[in-house]
Amino acid sequence: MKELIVKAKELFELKIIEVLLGWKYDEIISDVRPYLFKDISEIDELIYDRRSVHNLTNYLPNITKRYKKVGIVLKGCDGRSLTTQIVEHRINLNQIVALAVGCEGVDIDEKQAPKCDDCPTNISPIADYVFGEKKTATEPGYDQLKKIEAMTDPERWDFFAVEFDKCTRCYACRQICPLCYCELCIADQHEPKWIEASAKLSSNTMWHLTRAYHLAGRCSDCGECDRICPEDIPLRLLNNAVEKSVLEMFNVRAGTIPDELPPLVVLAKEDPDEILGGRHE
Amino acid sequence: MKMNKEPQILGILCKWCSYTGADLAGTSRFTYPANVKIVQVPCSGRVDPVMIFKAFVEGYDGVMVSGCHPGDCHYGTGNYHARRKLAVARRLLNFVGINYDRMHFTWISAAEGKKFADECTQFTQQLKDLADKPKTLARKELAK
Amino acid sequence: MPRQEILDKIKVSEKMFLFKPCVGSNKYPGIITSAEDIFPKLDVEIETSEDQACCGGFLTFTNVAQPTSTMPAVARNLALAEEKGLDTITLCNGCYTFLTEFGHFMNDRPPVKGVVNVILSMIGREFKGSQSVYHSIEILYKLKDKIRERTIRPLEGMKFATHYGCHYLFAFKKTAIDDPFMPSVIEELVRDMGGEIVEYPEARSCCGTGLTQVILHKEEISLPHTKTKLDSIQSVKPDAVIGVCPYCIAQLDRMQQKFNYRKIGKYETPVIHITQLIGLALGIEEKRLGFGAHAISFDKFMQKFHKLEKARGEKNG
Amino acid sequence: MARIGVFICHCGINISSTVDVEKVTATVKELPDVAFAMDYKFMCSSPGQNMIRNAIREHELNRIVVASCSPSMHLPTFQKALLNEQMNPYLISMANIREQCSWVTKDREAATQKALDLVTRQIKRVSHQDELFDIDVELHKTALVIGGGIAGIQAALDIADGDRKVILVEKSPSLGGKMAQLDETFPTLDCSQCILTPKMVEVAQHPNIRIMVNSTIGKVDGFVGNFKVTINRKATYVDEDKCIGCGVCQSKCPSEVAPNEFNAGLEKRPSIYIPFPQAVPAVPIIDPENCLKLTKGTCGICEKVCPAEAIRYDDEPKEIEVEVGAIIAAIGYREMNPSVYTEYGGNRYPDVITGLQFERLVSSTGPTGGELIRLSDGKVPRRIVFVKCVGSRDEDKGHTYCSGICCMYTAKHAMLYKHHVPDGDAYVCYIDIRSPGKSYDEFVRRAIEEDDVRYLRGRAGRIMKLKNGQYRVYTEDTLIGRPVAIDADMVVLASAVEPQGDAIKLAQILGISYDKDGFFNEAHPKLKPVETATAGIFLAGACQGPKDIPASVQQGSAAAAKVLSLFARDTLKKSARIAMVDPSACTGCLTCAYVCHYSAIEEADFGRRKVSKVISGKCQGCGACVATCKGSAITLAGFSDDELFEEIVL
Repeated sequence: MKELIVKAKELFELKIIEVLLGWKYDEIISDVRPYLFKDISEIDELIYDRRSVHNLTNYLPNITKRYKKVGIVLKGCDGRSLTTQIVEHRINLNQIVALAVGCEGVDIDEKQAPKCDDCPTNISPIADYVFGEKKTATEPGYDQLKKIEAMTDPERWDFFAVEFDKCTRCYACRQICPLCYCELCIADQHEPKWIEASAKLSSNTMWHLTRAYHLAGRCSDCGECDRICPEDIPLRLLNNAVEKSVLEMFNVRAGTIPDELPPLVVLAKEDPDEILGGRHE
Repeated sequence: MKMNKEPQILGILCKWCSYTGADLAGTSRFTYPANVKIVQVPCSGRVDPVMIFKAFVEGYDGVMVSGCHPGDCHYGTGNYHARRKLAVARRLLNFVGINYDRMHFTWISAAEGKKFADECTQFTQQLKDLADKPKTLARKELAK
Repeated sequence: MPRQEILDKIKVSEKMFLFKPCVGSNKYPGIITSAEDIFPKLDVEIETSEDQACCGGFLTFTNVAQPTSTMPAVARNLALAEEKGLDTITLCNGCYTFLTEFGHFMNDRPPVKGVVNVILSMIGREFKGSQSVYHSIEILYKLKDKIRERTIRPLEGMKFATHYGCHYLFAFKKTAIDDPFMPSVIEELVRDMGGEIVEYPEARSCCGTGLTQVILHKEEISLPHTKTKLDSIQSVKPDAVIGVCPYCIAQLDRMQQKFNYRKIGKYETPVIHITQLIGLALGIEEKRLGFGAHAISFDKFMQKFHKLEKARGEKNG
Repeated sequence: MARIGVFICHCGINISSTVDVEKVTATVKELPDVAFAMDYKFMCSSPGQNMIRNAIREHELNRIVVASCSPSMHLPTFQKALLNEQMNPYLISMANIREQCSWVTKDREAATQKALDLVTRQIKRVSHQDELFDIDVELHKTALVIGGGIAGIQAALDIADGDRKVILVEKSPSLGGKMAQLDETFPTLDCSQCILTPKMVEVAQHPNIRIMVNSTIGKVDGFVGNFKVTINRKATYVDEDKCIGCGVCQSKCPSEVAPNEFNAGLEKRPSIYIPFPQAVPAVPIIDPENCLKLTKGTCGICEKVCPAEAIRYDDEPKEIEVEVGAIIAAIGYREMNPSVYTEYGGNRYPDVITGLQFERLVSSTGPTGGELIRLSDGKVPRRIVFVKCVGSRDEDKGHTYCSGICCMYTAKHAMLYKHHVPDGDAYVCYIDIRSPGKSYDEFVRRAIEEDDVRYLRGRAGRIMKLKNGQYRVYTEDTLIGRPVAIDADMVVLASAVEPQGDAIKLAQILGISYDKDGFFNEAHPKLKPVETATAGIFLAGACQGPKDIPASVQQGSAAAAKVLSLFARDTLKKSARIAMVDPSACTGCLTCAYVCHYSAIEEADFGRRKVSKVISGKCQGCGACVATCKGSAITLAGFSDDELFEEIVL
């Protein structure tokens, strides 16, 4: 923490960065929140601890439009989002100074966030400076996911039908996601209406399937959609189901390798045909 | 529970190989169930999984996608891209309870009319053998 | 030409487990004693085990037992080294083949491994498949520089023919350290120790023991083959033939004696294991090399060696 | 407001026997937007087409649906009817109620229902179809031929004779390729150079052909009709305009160290050299790696002796940009180096040589002047063994494919041997004899029957050098089931045909696909054997797969015909069914560019943003980008989301 602040000050002093995206404690909400530090005098308020749950990369595209050099404090999952954002030309890497922290996990409601159990890289793959220790990656456990997988088809559908039915289509999941950035979301299109706007089971199903599919091989599992959902729909489950298939079939964990193309746009002549027909497992 | 009515199948076929293969099935008079409705696309690479999601939500019981065999794509590599996309979509749908067996992906060349007819017959039977599809149907919802 | 990518994978540890070949123990004890002596001289500590059994090869070769029944024996041998946390060095192509092949076989097939471990559990052991098995020639080739530096009795003036044996190079076409048709690892080692290599046409041929097992079956196929090979060796007049497999050595050595008795030729080329030869060059006590156990006498060989050594000594003052 | 006309065909009784056409017509009449519907016995016939035309006029139709056979059958026919009424030909849609309905369904009720369903879908679809206009693309009527072997020469000559300009690029210092190295050719045993050299001279003298030797392709941009190609010409250190080709320089050069490529490495060549006497152009080149002047700064003899003052030690590589309309890749093959075949000696035995080396050894322009002798001791080989399939049909060490030409050239070699050494023994170790071709099998039979070449069916296992200098070939005669050992004076390995070392690099530059071995892929194995999947790029010769001379020449001519038919037009018509990017919806993530097989998507500015843009001349309309774009910013004309949505959603 201390080193982080010292380095941040140094970067401001040397004019390497104009602004720094990090966290600070906000009296009003009595919690830690994302904050854009614009001046060296504010830096002492910079906080990074288990409350720093937010994925800051979501703000980067707009900030990099306004400032030429942006510092950002990155956890492992945020870094993976950044990797994909860079490959997809959302952000110019030259504008970024990445202060990667060796993430020890973050808390949601004073309990370790479930995503942290499945974390592949606790340090951002993109890092100019590293603070903290690198942990060896473990195979994701996907405990919750495996419970669902163990159910029968109708049981699974019954489970998701209840969850999808709750959705009010507030699109908080879309807004919070650093990788949901379409100029015109497919859900907002009128011609053709792939996803109807009203909140009913059929269109909600379309929305959630499409959202999960569009993140295939890209989702960094930052868990923000899951955290933000006002209806507590288990969105991470869908993301993880897709990411698990991507890992099993293409041996890719999204965002862990800089400059690597997302698996769904990779030309893979060598894929076995079994992935289209073979049974799961 | 077995299904009694004829399952509705959407067949999305690439123009160069599979659609021509389906034509050949006709020219050779191989019969197959009438419930397969064919949509022509230029290449299996054009198939967006959203189409498949939509098809299920709209009430189809099964979706069949076919393109040129790997290596034979008229556009060089479209079918390889399709393979990755559809493989992901297939597992995702299964995860929410729409069984793998409701999706059938295959490669049918312009010379494989027999194969096309056989695939349609088998797929229809496969869908009949499956338990009823989850009630995502838009039309049922309207009825409610 | 040795294959660099394979060589890179071979790890020489400070301490290794020496797996004693039965042909060595029974017929040529010098192979084992010399190996026990040379590795420490090359900074590799050697550990052996009294509990060690036959590699399992003999049982399978001779159709006494099915491969599946020998599997626990192999697993037990591998477990001995595993318990010590050591990688194994084998002195014989047969031991190498059986320990690696069966080891891989069990590792790749968890059900087989499970069954084997049930049997091993009865004697309180477990096969994990965590350690590697290397052929002695692989380790020695990796230690080539040390061998060159530490040679105190150079082999200058001595001529050698080489014989690699099918069950190392040919059986491991893709994973052995050298090309089966154009190997050069022994040659390089011998040249490093100052010796000379003579090439002979039948260098790539089998020693003959593999053909129907002369010990068990009739000799008609095996012996003519060995004779062709020996004739070819004889034609280039080496001082000795170098082998890396006691089984091949036994065939090439003892069949010479057999032919001599049967008066179908006169053969007198001694056959030496690479560890014995290195032992000689590194200055191991001569009786530890165990030349006395060989059917073809090493007398002429040693006489020439001593004579050359003496001549060199006088020359150098 | 769409006014749709629906025309339903009986196709004689082909459709009406299982589909109740009248019922379908009556039903679709009631559908919204349908202004007119009718059925007729033969819609494709002249009266049928006139009915469509009349209906368009009378009912002011602006969309047409024809329900009949497959669109691949008669879509162009009906489009013509629309064109005749000054209607855009993309405003029609066809329901396939014959091949995909009446012919595959027996039950009349089900068939009628299906036909109705199919027609309804097309009616819904057609109102979303827009007017589209085929794209006119200008073209440069110059062809680029890459590779100056026989296939490239043939292609260049045919195009040039068709009065179009050709640029012929060759990597080595002379045209001729592999054929120039051959002695005699099968199945007629006519001298290879005697039939090739006149063609080379013709190329050199042709006013429409520009030869660029010592050159390779650096970059290819653009698309059919409009390729921009960068050609890299390496430094040759000889001024080709001044050189008179006298050859004094090469006879005086003291640095004779490098292997002679033309003679397959059987002898050394000087460091300034004309590759072979009949070379075109007959201009020498300095090998900078071995030239004493260029490596050490000494010597300089060639400059002194050159009567034309053509030596330029300060020559530098050049980049030349050309614009062409079509490209023919004809880079040929190379002979596999059998060094991995350590069982055959791995190149260690001087008298175990490859097929191409044997060609040079018996050739009158070869290192021995055509005398067939062993290179080790100069003796005439009394017994020779030819080993076939070295590197072919061998998954383990070589290639899986059959090299195709070795059976024939080995028969030829054996014959040539017998003609040189009539009392010698020739053996051929073969797996199969593959000799399909005009007079080919007769040729092999002639080798066996008239020239007494002994064919042994079996793969040679090992070649061992004997003390007496002979080579013992261990093989098997599988027809009598016995192992055989032959002591021979010389062994010739029929080494495999494999792609040129830089084939894959060139394929990537050209943007064409290649197979697992590195041979270029044709667009269709049967129906488009000289086209590639990239429009405007064609293939000729062995770069597409192992080929003999006749086949290479055929393909050279075929590729030339394709180029000439392309150049017969002043502009190119490209289908309007291509992708378009809506820049306001595009986020500029460029993932579409990653999936584009044709590199048809580039980055463009849109206000302050970067967005994707489709290069309309390059796009072939596969739609992979459309399916990849998550924000639906790309539309594929003719297969847009709107149109497919209407077909999917009932």
